[in-house]
Amino acid sequence: MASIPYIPEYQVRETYLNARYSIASWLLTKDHKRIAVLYILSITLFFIIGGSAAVIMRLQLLTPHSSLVEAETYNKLFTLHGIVMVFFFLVPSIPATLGNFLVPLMIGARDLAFPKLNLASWYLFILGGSLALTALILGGVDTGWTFYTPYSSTFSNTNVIFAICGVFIAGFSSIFTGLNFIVTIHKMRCPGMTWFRLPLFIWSMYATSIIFVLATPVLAITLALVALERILGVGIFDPNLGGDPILFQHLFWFYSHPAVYIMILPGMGVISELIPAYSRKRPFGYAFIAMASLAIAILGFLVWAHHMFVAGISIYGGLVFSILSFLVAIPSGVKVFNWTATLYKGSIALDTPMLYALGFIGLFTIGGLTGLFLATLGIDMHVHDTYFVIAHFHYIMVGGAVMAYMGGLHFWWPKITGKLYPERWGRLAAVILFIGFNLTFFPQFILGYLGMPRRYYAYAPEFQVYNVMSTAGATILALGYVLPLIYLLGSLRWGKDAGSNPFKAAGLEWQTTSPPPPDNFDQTPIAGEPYNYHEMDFANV
Amino acid sequence: MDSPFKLFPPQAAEQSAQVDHLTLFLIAVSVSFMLVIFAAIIYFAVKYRRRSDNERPPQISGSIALEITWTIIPLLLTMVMFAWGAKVFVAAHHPPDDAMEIFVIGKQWMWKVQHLEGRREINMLHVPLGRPVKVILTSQDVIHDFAIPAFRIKQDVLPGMYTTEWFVPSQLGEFHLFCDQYCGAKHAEMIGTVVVCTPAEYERWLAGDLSAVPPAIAGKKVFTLYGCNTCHGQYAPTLAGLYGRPVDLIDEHGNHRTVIADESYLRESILYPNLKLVTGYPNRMPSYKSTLSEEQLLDVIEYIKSLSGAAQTAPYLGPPLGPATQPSNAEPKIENPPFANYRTNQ
Amino acid sequence: MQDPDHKIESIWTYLLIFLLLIALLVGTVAAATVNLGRWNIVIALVIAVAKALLVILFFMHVRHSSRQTWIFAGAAFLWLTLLLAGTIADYASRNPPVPTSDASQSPAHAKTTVAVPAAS
Amino acid sequence: MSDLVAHQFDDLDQQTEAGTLGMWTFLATEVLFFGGMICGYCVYRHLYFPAWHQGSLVVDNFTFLGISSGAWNTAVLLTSSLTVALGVRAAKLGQNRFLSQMLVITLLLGIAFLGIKAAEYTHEYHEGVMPGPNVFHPDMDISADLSRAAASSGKSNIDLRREFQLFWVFYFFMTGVHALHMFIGIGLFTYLLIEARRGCFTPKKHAPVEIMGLYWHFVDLVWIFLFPLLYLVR
Repeated sequence: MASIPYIPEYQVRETYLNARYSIASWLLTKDHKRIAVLYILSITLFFIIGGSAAVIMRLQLLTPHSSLVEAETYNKLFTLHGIVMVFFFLVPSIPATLGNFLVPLMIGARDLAFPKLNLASWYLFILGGSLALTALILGGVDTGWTFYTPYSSTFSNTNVIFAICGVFIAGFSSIFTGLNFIVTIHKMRCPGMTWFRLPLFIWSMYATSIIFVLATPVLAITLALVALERILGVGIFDPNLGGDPILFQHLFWFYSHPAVYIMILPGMGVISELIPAYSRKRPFGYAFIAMASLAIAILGFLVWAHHMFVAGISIYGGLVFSILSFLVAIPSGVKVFNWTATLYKGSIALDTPMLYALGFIGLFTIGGLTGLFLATLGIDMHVHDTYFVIAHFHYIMVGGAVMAYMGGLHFWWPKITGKLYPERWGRLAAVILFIGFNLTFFPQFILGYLGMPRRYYAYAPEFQVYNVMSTAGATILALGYVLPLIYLLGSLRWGKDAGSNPFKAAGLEWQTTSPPPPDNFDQTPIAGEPYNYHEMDFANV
Repeated sequence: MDSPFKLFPPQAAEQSAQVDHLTLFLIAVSVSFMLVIFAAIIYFAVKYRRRSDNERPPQISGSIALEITWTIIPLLLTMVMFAWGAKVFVAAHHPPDDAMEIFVIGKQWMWKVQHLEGRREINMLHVPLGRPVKVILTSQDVIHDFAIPAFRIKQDVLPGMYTTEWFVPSQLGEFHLFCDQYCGAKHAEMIGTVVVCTPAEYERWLAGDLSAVPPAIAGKKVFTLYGCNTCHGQYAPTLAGLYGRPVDLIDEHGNHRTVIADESYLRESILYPNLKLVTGYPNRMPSYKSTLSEEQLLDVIEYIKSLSGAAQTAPYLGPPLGPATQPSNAEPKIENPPFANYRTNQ
Repeated sequence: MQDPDHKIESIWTYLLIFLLLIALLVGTVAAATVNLGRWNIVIALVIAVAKALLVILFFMHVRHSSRQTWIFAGAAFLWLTLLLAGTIADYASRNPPVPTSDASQSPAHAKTTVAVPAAS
Repeated sequence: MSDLVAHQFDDLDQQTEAGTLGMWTFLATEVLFFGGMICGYCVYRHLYFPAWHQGSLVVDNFTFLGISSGAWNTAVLLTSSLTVALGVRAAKLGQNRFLSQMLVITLLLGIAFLGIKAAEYTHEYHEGVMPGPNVFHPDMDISADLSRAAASSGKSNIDLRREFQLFWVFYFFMTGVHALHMFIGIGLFTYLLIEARRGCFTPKKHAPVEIMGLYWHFVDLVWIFLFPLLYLVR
């Protein structure tokens, strides 16, 4: 910020983008920022593939008994949609992209603790993704993303083993990313960066990493057992051969419920950055938001059997897991209240990222509150495995995680690329997404309560009206995703150059140039209080 | 009712209203929270909109009192939800003793229903109005789920294990029966119709199929065929009056415990005689796991239950009807074509 | 920072721990030859935990490590306990036995009711 | 910055601490990786105790000098843990020769472990207890034992054989994954040995020995639990 008047810095300055140009310099990079860009490109590809499957499914469900696709094809489509979206888009979405880019920047480090491991994570992700995609597209897999036994282990005649291998390998990618973040956050903080000065995004990444490291191996071993069962023809989970299918569900949900928090906690972290930045205020109840992240990560491990209330577990088990599931709602509520309170007496600018953030709060609130319905034993025994569940988790996953990802991507786009996105287009897309999303998924709550089961390619005619609304909404939603894809790519070519801190936000990442130099900071920064909006001179940022 | 925009499925069982009341309570709580939060966000976003680019708002870092408030109030509300939900759920898992029983076997992709009086049906379930009905479920292959939205109930149907659900039909008519657990290619076609009829109609319907053998009678044949009666009552515990009563068990260390002889206990004792030994009787019984089919097993259990005496009455012990057939091999007569209610198969 | 490396154990400590470990191994093998019913598994696991603790505390130097290492090592085992406890709680509470006090009404084992059920 | 320290770290201490913490985090992952298997093991041991008891008797029956090979292998691994601990100590003190010797002994012990394991697997293959539809045909003695166990537990012979096979699935899976970890450990220690011979470790820079030592101890720890779980089901 010292006045060095006349050198047009951005033209000569070395950034992580222009340091080298060869393809090898990208594919062999150890720079966390370049790896983040690689991840952004790869998960966008996976999102498009998973989204296309969703489009076909919504078209199929436009009429009660459409002949667009066969039953088997439909089953393969929702499996593809589930596996790709969960394991290859949502799980890595924010941590591997924004997390990878921002964790070192926000704590004032030059890179993650283990850059080679970081690159290896990306290669594992790509290897796992290619395997799974090959299996899902050539021939297909029809088990659903949950791989429930004994259907997946004995009865399905599709490429289950390949898909499992893909997910298994991608799991190790997550584990190594989590390991890298934990060590980096513990050991690489710059001078002055104490634990309670960490940006809230870092707290949420830390909580997410705990889940990565402690939950993912259980999924890996469980899927390995399913593969073993298929290969050897022995009954680990097949009751006809002595196994127990409910054991699979226990092991699977021990990972897959915390995995839900892998998807939403980073989103909460992004929102905890966006709201202060666009209100120019310190987050209300900083410590409570930070501790709520940890509480969610830990309590999230204690609630897995709420996916199994009607699966044949004991009634006592149901009661225990129900009450624990309600407890995990409390820290989520605390976050929502604190975000809302942060707005009070702020200086609120409704720019694109803020629109996404406020949309997130609304949709996450609906998603979270409908989660209470599912945790309530007496209601779950009616709506379990219906569209109510589908609507609930899409409100959390798409309304929550994806909205946050979009918001974060816009907010840090100038930092990542050095270019500004077009603000008007951004706001338009955010509004379209919000409308399309609600039209797509809100009718599904009603469908679910009426009893329409999930994973049906044909349904009773009385459900049609809500399905038509849902499909119409999906069309709008798709437009809402295509728009940003176009204008963000366009901004690379035509976007205005962003200065170091175009949004006048606090945080170490805004103190370095955009895009940052290969080593992030020209000299190691010294951290003060986070969110120091009271000290900022907005006229001269 | 004719509007396409229905919000609630029909309330066709006594517990439907209980579940709906619980749901309405949750909706009320959720909507109040949503209104508060949404109103606050919109109000703040308008009231405190940025008026100049260099504006610096006052800083507020938090309030312990508020944090405690919005931790405690939701906590209390969720505990009410838990308690109420648990009450409904526990009630839905404790059928009354006089509930009539119907066996259902799920297989890819149909529901086979077996009434105790002998009538069998596929993808249809006839039940009488106003009587508690307990459905005992098992699967021949993968996991299915027996769901009747109008009754607000569902339960996974597992291979190798019995699960149950019960209800009291309270409205005449036909209602959807769905498989809610993904079970393979034609999961969406594993559907059927629940027909609630008056008790008189139900009796007439039951009597309609004269060739059917009641399971208790079929079970008696199996029981005699395998010579069960040569031991039980002499070297082995008597089975008369066993069902529903506590059984005193002993383990290898001489510790006693008591279980109720329900269907699961009977099933387990036939399949794994050694797992739960009755005090005073060393085990002499072989396992019948690979001998009996699921249907024969159901028949034998029904026969043992018919020996209970008081609760069950005459028709079960009457002379066998029709020719002596092995119940499991007799293909049930298909009353209604599968998937009749909204889609014909192929 | 508490640095584990600056504390160097003597060779004799390591040898002593090693001898203890071997002694515990002999103990396990010996205990397994005696039939103690369900106590066999309890003893075997207690000895295994003792051996594990010796290795973790001494060979892996956790004894002199920072609190952070203790937390990491402890967290892994805590989470393992969560997994086992949650799963086994379900299996253990299926078909719960009725409390004996309720079983006053003539248990079915009473030999008084001699009846041949299938006197066909 | 010296070339000992990678560019992202400020100093050697930070680098060492990060490496150690990374390994501990990885070990936490590993605990739950094996934990999934142990959870399945516990459930089936609870459900199918008689079959698992029979399985464990067969495993424990393979002996050298009257002592079960599982016990020998435990002793081998405990000894290797001792040599690793002594090696780490030597590295800290800069005793390079002693370090190399300890690494060599550790490697030999690791290979001995795998050798014994291979002998056990071969023996078990000949006994016909490899799980799988075409290879699982337990020999006469085992079949006779199984029939007796079936008779005394009231299970059908076919069921008991299925549950017995399930024991072998878990036995081979758990020991197999453990053996895979041993192979990786041997690879890592070969690398350490080469580096030690080249004199790469100094009292200042011995972190790799310490970190890979942690891994070796962990693999030993897993075996400490696998031994009573698989060999001593009584």
